[in-house]
Amino acid sequence: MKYSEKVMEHFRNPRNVGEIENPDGIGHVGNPVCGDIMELYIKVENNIIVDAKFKTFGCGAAIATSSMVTELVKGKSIDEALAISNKAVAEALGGLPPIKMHCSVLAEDALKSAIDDYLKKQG
Amino acid sequence: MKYSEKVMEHFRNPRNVGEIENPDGIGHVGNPVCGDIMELYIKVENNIIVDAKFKTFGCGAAIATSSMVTELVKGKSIDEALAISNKAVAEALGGLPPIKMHCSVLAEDALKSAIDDYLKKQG
Amino acid sequence: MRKVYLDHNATTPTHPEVVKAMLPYYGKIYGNPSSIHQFGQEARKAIDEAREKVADFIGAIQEEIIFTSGGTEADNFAIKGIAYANEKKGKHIITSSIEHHAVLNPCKYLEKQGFQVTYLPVDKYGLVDPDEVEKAITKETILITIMHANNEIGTIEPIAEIGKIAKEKGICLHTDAVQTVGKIPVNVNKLNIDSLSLSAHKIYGPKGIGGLYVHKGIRIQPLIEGGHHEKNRRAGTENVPAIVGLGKAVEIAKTTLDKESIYLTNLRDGLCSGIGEKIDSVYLNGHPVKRLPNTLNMSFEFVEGESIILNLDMKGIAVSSGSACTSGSLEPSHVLKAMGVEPAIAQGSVRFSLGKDNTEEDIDYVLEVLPEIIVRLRAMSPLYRKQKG
Amino acid sequence: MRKVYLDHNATTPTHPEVVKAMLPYYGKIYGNPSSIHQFGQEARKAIDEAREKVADFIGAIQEEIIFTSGGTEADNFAIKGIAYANEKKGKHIITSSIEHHAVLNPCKYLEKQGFQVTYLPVDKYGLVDPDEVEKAITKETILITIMHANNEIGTIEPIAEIGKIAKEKGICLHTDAVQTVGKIPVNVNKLNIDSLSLSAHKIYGPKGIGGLYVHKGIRIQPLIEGGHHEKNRRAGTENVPAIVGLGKAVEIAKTTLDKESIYLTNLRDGLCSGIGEKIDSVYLNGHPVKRLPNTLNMSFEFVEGESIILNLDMKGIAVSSGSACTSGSLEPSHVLKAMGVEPAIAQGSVRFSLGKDNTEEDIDYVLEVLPEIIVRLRAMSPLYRKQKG
Ligand SMILES: Cc1ncc(COP(=O)(O)O)c(C=O)c1O
Ligand SMILES: Cc1ncc(COP(=O)(O)O)c(C=O)c1O
Ligand code: FES
Ligand code: FES
Repeated sequence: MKYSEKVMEHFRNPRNVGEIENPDGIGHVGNPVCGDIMELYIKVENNIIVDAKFKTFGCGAAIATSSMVTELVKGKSIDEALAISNKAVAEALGGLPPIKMHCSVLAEDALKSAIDDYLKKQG
Repeated sequence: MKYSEKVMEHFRNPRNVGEIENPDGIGHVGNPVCGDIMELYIKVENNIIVDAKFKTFGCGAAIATSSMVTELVKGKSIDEALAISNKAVAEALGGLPPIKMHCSVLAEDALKSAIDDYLKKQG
Repeated sequence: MRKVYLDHNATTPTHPEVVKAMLPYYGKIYGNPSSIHQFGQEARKAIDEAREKVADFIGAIQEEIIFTSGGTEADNFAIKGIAYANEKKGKHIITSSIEHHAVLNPCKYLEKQGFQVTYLPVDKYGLVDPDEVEKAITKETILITIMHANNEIGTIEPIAEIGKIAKEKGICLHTDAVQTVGKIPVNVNKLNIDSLSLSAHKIYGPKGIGGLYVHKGIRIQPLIEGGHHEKNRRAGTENVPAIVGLGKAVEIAKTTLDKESIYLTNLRDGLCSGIGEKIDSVYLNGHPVKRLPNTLNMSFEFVEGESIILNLDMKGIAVSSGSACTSGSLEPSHVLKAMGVEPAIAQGSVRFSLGKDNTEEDIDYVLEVLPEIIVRLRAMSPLYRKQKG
Repeated sequence: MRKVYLDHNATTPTHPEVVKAMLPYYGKIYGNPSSIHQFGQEARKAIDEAREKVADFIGAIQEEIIFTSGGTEADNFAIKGIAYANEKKGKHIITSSIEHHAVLNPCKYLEKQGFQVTYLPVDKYGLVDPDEVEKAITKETILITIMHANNEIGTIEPIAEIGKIAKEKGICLHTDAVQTVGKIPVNVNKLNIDSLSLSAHKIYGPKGIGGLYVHKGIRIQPLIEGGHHEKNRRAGTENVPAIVGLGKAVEIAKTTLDKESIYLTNLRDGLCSGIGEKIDSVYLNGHPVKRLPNTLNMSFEFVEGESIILNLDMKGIAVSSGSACTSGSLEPSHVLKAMGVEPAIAQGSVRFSLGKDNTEEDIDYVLEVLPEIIVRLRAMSPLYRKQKG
């Protein structure tokens, strides 16, 4: 098990850590096996995600994928954001060790969950 | 498995190698497991073993015990010779590795067989 | 950057004197100990001497020591070997829920083969209760296997007491002493045990060599068969240099053990109290006193272990979460779980395992960088905010 | 006294470059490869590189190589592991009667567990007939295990042909290549095999390390269980220095194999014809051509092997009778017996196994002292006299 340089870079300097006050959507997910937890906040304007922040209690990959998914999502439309898969996140990080692929699933889930929350609030 | 110094000494310089012409008794024995073969010749005068020689096809211990048993037996009466056990031969050699104890049995058997032969010839 | 290795329960550097003792057996005295010629007999002599040292160190006799490729093989050999050799007497095994996987997995394997295994619980310190052992014994019980000290938390089990019970009932007791032989005094007679696993690389010996003590008369079936090595109990050309290295490692441990254990206890307790002073919401995992002198397992609430380890690693500090061998697994430590530690807190556990070359300065350095790391990670943690909120 | 080591099939001195490659992994890069910190990752890198070298050397891919504690463990692992993992398909195994005990004993063990084992005969050269293999196959056959070259006589078996048959029938083929990998070209694809054992100490690598090649997709049950090492196929902290040593040994073998095999063939054939010229009633055991370049097994009629060996040893010459591992046994070689060699002649067999450091002078020295020894022992032999008489 060895993390790529990119993963370690995002782990060392995670982007978009924190919370958004009055977010338009919040995703809160956890992995029952490893017990890790991720929270993702989005700000949406005209169907475009203008800001994203996260808080994560988890492994190195969980932190790096949180960081990466917030980066990827910023500036994207809701539809574009929904198309972001865990694989895309992992690839953007230069890959993940096989045993850590599920951490990227957590990031995808957190994003989907935040968008769901946004869409629900939109009614 | 390591031979004692005494075993090696007798192996290096076996005593009484050879045959006796017109022996009073010949013992010929073999071990069916290892396939080793021993021949022991004795010359008897007035119930005393005055000479003993051997020929052996066998392992280091077989050669050393052959050598030792011929040494032990010389000058002994038939009864005394019959009392020489394989243990005595092994002890006289400073012991044998456990797996090689049967080689001393071969020597004892060769001696017994030679005496038998002598006694039989005596009628 | 400063390098501080605090993962000695995972493995240790090989002692320079051990390496020195091993070297002649690579290029000079290289014979096969089974060969009857001089080259072989010199090698045979070397392993006999090492066997004597190991036997002497744990109060056993030479014939009771079987060299193996390490602690894992010794555990597998003991458990499967004793179980199969005695299965006609019964098919029940007693173990604990905090064993190393080198014990747990063979037990699980035997379950599939029709054996019954009782996994005893532990208390919040990780201690097995000898009374529970006694209660678990049935007429079918043929083997009890309880580790001497746990690798993750360092808790030392009451093996001598369990041994007394096993003896009374005439049941075989195996103990995985991979974490104790060389660290605390171990005497097979005082412990009342029939079988014991040890490993060289945890005590400044080489990797890839260990041993199984099997009390005279105990029946055990070989795991690895072939030539007549190790009195027909473990086949394969003997790993002469490594066996010599193991011999040297216990020889050194014999003279340094007492002093080292005081030194490490002090150093470790300094680390523990330093952490307690500088960081809030931390918990000690394991028994406060009945514990290996070198081991400190702490949980840092609201943060996850791997991210602490990676951050410490970026500062040159090597620690682990749980055991090295479980790093391929995602689930939190089965040991902390068995102790009833809350999952979220178990996830924040870090094991510091000290060694003879660690210094006060090493500890100061850890105490300097660790608090910042915890602060930074807590700031990132959704659990921490909720706490404050 | 001159020392001449001619027992390289028993074991070899570790190459100085191998030792040099290993040394850093004792005191400097000592981490546990399972640890996620730098200390661990450096060690991980080293074993990955070694794995790549071993894989490349035999035409396999990295994931197909599992490190073990030696050839014996690899054989046990392969045979028991493949048998158990596939027992639902059938319980019949085919092997030969001249295998190493590391293969024969696991086969005998499996017989006790309800498996059926066919021990194929060999011809007078020690060759297994591929047609016999084909004939022995039943619907129940799940594993064929035939050694690549025999350790006592050096005969090289027609594995590629047997492999073709096994492939057609969809049966797993294991080969014990402990005596061939590093001595003659070995390519797992050309040999059509599914599994192969190798060992470092036969080819100037360290003792206590070997490997099992298992073709992708072949099901195998672990022999040693515990942590997640070797992709869950072989537990135990990896023996990093020895693995690095094995990697280096095959790296060296890759460049020297061709030349060395010509060199050794010449040297050996010189020894063979020298013996033939100077001593009467001698016989070559093994195939005249299909034979390891370094191996010469000869029988000296009327005399017994051990006494020849001891006499040679007193002159500083190390050879063996049969294999080193059978030195604890009294019975004459099962290999020569299977070849139909007369018992008395089998008993007079001596194996000379040459190595890279042997010289013409070594051979001359053997040819100088050996005839006298044979004369002396024959004079002592009751069989010789009868011959003459
Ligand atoms: C308690 C315990 N048992 C067994 C083992 C396995 O020992 P080895 O790494 O020598 O196979 C270890 C360490 O890995 C251990 O800590
Ligand atoms: C053909 C063969 N198989 C297996 C082995 C066993 O290998 P190891 O000594 O590495 O256990 C040997 C040598 O001892 C051998 O010659
Ligand atoms: S291990 Fe759980 S998210 Fe990475
Ligand atoms: S081995 Fe047969 S007599 Fe010694």
